[in-house]
Amino acid sequence: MPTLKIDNREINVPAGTKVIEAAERLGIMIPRFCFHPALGSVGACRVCAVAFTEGPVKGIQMSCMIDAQDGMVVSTTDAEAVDFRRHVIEFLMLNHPHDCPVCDEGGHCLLQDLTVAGGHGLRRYRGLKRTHINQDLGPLVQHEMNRCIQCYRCSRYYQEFTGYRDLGVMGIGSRVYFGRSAPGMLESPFAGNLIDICPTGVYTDKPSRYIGRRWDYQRQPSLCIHCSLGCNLTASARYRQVVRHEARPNLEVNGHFICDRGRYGYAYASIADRPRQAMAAGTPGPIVDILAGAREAIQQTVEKHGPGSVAVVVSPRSSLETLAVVKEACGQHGWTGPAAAHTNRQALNRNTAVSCLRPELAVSLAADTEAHDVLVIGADPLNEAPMLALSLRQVQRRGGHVIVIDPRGVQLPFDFDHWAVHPSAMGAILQALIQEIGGHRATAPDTPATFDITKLARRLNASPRPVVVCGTDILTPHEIALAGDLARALRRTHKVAGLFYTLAGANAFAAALLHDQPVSTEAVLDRIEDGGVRLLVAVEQDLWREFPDRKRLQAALKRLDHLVVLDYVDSPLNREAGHFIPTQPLYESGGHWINQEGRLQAASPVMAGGEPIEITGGSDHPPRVFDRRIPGDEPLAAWRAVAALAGEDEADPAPQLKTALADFHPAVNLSTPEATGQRIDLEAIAHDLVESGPAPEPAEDDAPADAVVLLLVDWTFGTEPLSAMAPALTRMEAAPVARLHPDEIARLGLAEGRPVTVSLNGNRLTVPVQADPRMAAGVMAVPRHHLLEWQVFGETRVIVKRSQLKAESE
Amino acid sequence: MNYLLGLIVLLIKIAVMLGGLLLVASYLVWLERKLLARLQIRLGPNRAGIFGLLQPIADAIKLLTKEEIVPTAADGFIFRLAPAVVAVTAMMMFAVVPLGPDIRLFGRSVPMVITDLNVGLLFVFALSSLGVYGVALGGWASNSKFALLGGIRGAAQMISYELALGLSLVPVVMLAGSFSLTAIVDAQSGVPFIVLQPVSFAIFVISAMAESKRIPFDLPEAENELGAGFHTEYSGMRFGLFFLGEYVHIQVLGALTAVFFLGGWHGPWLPPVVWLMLKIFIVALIMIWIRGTLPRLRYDQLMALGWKVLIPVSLINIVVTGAFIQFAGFS
Amino acid sequence: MTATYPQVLLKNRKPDRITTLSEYREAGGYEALRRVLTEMDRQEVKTRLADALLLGRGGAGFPAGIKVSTVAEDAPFPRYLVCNADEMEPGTFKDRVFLHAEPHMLIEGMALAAYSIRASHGIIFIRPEYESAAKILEREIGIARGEGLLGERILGSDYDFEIVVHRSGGRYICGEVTAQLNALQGRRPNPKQPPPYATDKGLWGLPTLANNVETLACIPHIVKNGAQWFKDLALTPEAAGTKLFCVSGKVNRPGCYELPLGIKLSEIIETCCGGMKDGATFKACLPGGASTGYLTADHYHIEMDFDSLKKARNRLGTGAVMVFDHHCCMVAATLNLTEFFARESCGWCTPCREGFPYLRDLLWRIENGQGEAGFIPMIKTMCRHLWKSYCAFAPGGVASIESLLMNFEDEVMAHIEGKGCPFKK
Amino acid sequence: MSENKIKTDEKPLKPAESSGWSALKALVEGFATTAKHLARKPVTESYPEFKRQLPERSRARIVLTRDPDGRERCVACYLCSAVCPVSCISMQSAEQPDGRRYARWFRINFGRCIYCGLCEEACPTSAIQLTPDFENIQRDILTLVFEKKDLLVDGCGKDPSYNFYEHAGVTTDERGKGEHANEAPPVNVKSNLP
Amino acid sequence: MLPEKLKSELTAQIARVDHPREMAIDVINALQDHYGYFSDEALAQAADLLGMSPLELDELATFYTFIYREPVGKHVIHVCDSLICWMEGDENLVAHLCDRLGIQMGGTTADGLFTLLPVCCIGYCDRAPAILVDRQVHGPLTIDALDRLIDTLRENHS
Repeated sequence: MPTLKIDNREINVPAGTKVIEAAERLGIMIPRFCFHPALGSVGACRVCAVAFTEGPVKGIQMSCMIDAQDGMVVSTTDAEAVDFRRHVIEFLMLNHPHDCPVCDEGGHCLLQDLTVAGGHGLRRYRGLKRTHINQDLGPLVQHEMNRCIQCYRCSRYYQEFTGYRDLGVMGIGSRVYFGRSAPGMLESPFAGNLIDICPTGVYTDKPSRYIGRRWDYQRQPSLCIHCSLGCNLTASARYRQVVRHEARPNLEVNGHFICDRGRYGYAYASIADRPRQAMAAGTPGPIVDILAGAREAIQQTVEKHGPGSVAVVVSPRSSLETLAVVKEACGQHGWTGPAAAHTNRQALNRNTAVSCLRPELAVSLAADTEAHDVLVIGADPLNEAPMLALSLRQVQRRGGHVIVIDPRGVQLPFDFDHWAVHPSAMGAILQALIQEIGGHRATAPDTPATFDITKLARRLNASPRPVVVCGTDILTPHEIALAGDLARALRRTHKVAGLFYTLAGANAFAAALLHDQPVSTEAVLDRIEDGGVRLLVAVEQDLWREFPDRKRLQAALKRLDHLVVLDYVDSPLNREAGHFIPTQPLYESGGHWINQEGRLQAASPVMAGGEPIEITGGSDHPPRVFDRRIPGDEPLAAWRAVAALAGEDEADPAPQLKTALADFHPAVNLSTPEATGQRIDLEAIAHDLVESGPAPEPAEDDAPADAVVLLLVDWTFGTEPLSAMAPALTRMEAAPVARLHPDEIARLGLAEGRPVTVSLNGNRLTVPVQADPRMAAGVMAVPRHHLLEWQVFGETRVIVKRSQLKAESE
Repeated sequence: MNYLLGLIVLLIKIAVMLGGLLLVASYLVWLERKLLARLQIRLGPNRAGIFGLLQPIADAIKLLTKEEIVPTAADGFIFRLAPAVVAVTAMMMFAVVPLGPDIRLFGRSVPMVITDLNVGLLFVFALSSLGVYGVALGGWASNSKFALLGGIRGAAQMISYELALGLSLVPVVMLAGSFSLTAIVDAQSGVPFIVLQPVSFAIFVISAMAESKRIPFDLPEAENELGAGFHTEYSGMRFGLFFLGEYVHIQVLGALTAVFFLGGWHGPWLPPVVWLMLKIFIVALIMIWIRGTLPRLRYDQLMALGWKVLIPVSLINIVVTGAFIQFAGFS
Repeated sequence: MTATYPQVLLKNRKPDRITTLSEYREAGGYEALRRVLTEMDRQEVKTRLADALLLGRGGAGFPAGIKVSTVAEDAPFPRYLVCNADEMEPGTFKDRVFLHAEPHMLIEGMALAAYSIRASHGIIFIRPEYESAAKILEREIGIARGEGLLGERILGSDYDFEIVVHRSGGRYICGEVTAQLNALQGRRPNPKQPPPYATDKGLWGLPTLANNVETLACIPHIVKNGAQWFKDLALTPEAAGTKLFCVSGKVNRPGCYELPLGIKLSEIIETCCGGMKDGATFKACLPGGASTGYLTADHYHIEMDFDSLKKARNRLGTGAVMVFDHHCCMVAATLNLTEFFARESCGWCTPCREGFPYLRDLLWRIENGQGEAGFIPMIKTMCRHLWKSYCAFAPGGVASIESLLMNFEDEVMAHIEGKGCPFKK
Repeated sequence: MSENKIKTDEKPLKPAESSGWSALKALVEGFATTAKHLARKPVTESYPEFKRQLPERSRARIVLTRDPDGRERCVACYLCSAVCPVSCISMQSAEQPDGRRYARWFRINFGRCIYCGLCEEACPTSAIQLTPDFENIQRDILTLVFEKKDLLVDGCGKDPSYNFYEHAGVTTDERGKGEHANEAPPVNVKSNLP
Repeated sequence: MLPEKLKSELTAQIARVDHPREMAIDVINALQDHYGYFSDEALAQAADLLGMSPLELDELATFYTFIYREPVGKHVIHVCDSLICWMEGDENLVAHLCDRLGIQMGGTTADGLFTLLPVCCIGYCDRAPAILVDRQVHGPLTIDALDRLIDTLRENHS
């Protein structure tokens, strides 16, 4: 713990801390451009020069390059250092264009700040300004090379940090150029972070280009709800429109970055067809009347058919507040539900994962990067939870190793081992691994010789810090429980083994805490079909878009007496519903979410809500009608609407919310502010929530030889329903295709590039075929793409016989 | 019957007096603005009627019709009460000012004063001290820092100058031998006290101007420091009452100066009331002139003047007057 | 003329061809290697190098013996030896002359150096302009391998050593050792500030020893003849060995001469190079390539070795003596050098990347009559700040500018006051 | 530090000047001065009857000027709205097809404006300017909300030659990279030149 | 397209080394020799051969003097413009060359024979002024000698 003196103030820092960081701890902000906490120091920009007056290092030195050592005396205000820094700024400004007024970085530009702070105001250089031709880097990132100050942050971030290799630095000397070899879309789904990381306006946010200045934005800490990782971000809104997301550093979760899905997925909150009008059977009306009507319908149903005839489905994306109020309402009134998963398997998967996640095993996303070896089972990080891939990249950068066991053609931006095994073999492999780790010789499961389980077990056993990452989408509950057993087995020999599940839905963890016995929409539909349920309340759950069997859903809804929909996205169900109540997305309601590791996090409301001025004004100036009411401000926070449906028409449902949150689950404690940002009490979750005993696999194991397992899978862009509404991301989406191993295509008599029609349960789905040599044999992966009517199979993992596949001739 | 008649006469007197006061006050505003403008080579009000003569009426209408705002944080009752205190005390002071010798009406002797109190002078003092409550409470009740500062300044200033004011009149009382204003006027039927007591006169005028918060003693208002001081938060007719109070106060001041030092209604040729009016008018003119000429004192200068100059000088003056009366046998 | 000085590296130099392997062996070549492999141990080679006070001939003058011993005994394998033949310092061509004369001396030197650190891979990093030298080296390496002097089990010992020739794409910065290592790894040749040092974590994170051609070529002689012999070669007591001086510019016989360290500058110009051209008078010279400062007539008799020049606040650098006569405009010469540095800056750090174009602009203005007196303090401050850049490139680059302002301020002022170059009129 | 002392014009008073007599004299002089003014003709000019030509830099109604080539100068950089102490300026920036940034709408609420001129000072493109035209009184306060069409004028106003895009280095339909004032031709990173 | 022979040769060379990256410059040089310059096509092929991304190769290719990312003539004339050659009058040579070939520095003659490029010191200061034609050095040069050189090169092609 070296002690040094900076500007006459003493500080004690851990060994290996750079002087610039030590100064930061004292609140002294030494200027920097190339230095970034996530990227480390390279000493390129030279603007962090300080004077070392005494100690092991002397003279003017770069504070980012020097480790704090005992006895150092540092002056950040030394005349020579200040003059040098001023000159560095002058050097950087020689060629910087005079375009701050039209630069989107203006107002939060590090170069602007340091130019003013450094005292460079007068241009002495009389030469010409260097210019550069810009590149089109795709729909997300705007490029303006003239502004570049050559700090090398972008190329270092892009190549070293994310592992993508299509953006870098070319040329030499003062003519270096940061960009791609040829203009084109950036390949990395983390490219948006270039915008945050660039200290000036070379990379700016394209979707929010020319929208406004940061000082005008309403900015609040928010969360990403486009996957279960719960990345922290700062949301900006202007004129009642969410216009921008930026990564909010949280060193325990997402570090300094977020993925592009999270960064650009916000458009659903402000698009023109977002429903803002309460409706009764498609006819708009005042929201109080509609709420009263819905409440009356519920009361009538309860009176006629009993309380169990009312069922509630809720989304695992909804806030903890909504889940809590829904749970309270169901509990109090004896309604069926709430269901917060589509199929029974999904519900069971989620609850199994949550119950397996013991406090001593759970690791955070950031802690993942500390791992030495990561075993990824049944997860496709880049597609399901992109930031996990970035985290794994850091594992690899630090010399760690990543092994992925997954039937899909998993791709990651670094070298890793991929065992493309058939889904049915996963359980056997896991069991064998557990045995091997326990020191027992396992009976080798039926897998190719390249997948050497003994070697892998040895490797994991020898690893000082292994982590098991497990997906919950394509696996079975049994396999998910096995992943937990594997982590426990590793922990027996190692003190710091970790377990990391990805879940479906931003608040899936909280959804798992709704019941001991999970209820799924599938089960609710069963009840509807047998006449037990007569009224359905869908809370922020767009069944039409997300339930995996649309035909069955529609038939079931027809049997209902009444449908009440509460949602903030447009859906045909909204108009079919007996009562539709518009709700607020998290930017308006705020709320709490529990991410997949059990971390409770809060999002603040960013704005009051209402129709964006751009829409109200028809993209012209705002209307010249001046009124106290904001047009389109009807939507309510979902928990308020639910409280109104369930409660006694109280004016203020806040006390109701308070009791609902307090009763939600013993593990979740919202009473102290410190609890937010921390992991909830995993110990308080019933360990035997789901039995994890060795359940033999049914159907799939005895799958006929001429069948494939069809998996509905996620893609980085295009499958997550909310982000799929973002116009900025549509160009990033690949067209939906079914991916199979080339041999499989041949075996099934299909042709690459040609469509195939899958017929199952009387439903059909036609989708082009794409060969992917990374896929496991016997598997077909179809994305839940918004351009594809994939809602046909009733399950996300089904067995398709060869006879049920038909090659189409275009 | 007699009693009733007296009441009627009293009411008439009050009505006439109040009417006159208010009318004069409003035109005093006009006069001040006009005169001040000329002192500063400007035109002054000139749009409402010829020479802007209708300006006071326009102002009155404006003030009466304006929205009255009570700040949310203000103490509503006191806030509403304060302007009335200022205006009422100023007007009540006129109750003891004699406008002339008694006249005979319907065979009765009607004094040209609403009530000739034998402690008239004390009454005047009492009321003028009471007036400061309006300022201090208004400033406090506004719950605004400027107003509060103005109110405190007003109170402090009033306390400081009340002393000098009182002491300056002791020689007058000594000379007149009475607290009744009528008696004081009568005592000056020969020589007005200004001749006998120039020092007292000077102290009285200065202190009285400070009492009425006029330039150069307008620290409680001090536009450029405190916005408008104690009445920053006031609007509409409540503000108007403060305003009215000030101008009534000017008249009171003029009247008291006339009564105490200028011989009241005494004067040749003209009727007594006219004389008195003339004297009040002259005092008012001089005050306007002062306003148009002198800058505002600094707060420490204000205090120094009051405590270090006026009070000692008036004390000395009392001693000198007393000695003079004692030894010169003057009565 | 050259005969009057002891010749070591260029003793067998032929005017038009290289010394062949057989000729080299006849003259005692590969004797040192044989003795080392059979008789001496590694430590003794290291000791002799350290005792000989052999200073790096590539420009920095870092003691080669110390560098060799910084490769830790327990460092991982394989270890690399890099021979820097990327001689891009303007005015320097000694390696070219040497490689076209004595390729085997280098090969032997590399084998010896590699042996001392137990390196198995030798890489000669050569600039693209020396394509002919690269071809010669490749050919001669093949011949040496055929003779068992390279490759597996050299001269029957259990020592393996292989040399490959790596052609650069051509950039001055590649001469900087860390940049060179980056270049060898197929990365952008930006310098990399130590730590880690190359001898610790160099090529592919493994220990790497990098030396100049001339330095490596001295090793066989030191090993063979001993440290004292090497030290005695020099004329001044602090210096050791001979040095290849490349003399160019306004002298009658420009060329590369092997001369003892400590020889007087005047002697080089007058005795070796036949004096100044056309009876011109000596005005200044750069003693060691473009990244050293000017030596004026005051220093005409200075002893050319590392220490003496250091005392004169200059550097011996690569020993490339560039001579200017009284017709030469020093501002224009410095502008040319600055142009070179502006062009060759790798673009990594700010002061160097932006400072040199700025300085070039100011010097260009002075040279072309747009100068102002205010430029001089600006240039001085900027030069001072360029010393704080990332690698040694910028301090070298501003050496000429700083010495221009120190020694020829009158000439600069004449440009400014006369609104143009007095030499052009 | 002594050189940092605030300089004032205040001269130390001589003893004679600080005496009571001189104070009295000053008092009398003051009263005499104002008294003399009574007799002077007022300097006031009656406004609607007499309209004085105001200096160019007097601050009243705000306009948006145009470039010398007739294009809108405003690039909607939001500096004026940021600096406005009463928040009376609002706008929405957007991109024109030619790459220029412009104000899709621009609104000044003159009901709020205090004509302080800070917006003009902040404007980097000389677009927003205050004019001497102060006769901007409306009976309906909502008519004091000016939109862009009400604000835009023809002409350059006070800075007749300035054209922001000439200096910004931004590609527009008129000029590309390296074609503006004081710009070197764009760097060709693939050039063979060293 | 890349001839199969060259391709297999390069593949073999790359296979011999531990890290394909270290062969980057050699592969670039080989492809440049084949195509005349390091074209985008060559870039893509080199990237394929080396398992690098085109950008990673471009990062290198644009760094070095002797890698031509733009088309060049049959003969690339590099004129040394560093100190000694400048002192010996390279400016006259350049002016003459530009005049004679009708191109500017960096340009290529219309017949595609010559490309004129400046180069920093090529290490032939004892033979200044010197130029490099197809990596062959010529110097010390006079204008006459230069003319003869150009003529010879021209004749060789006609």
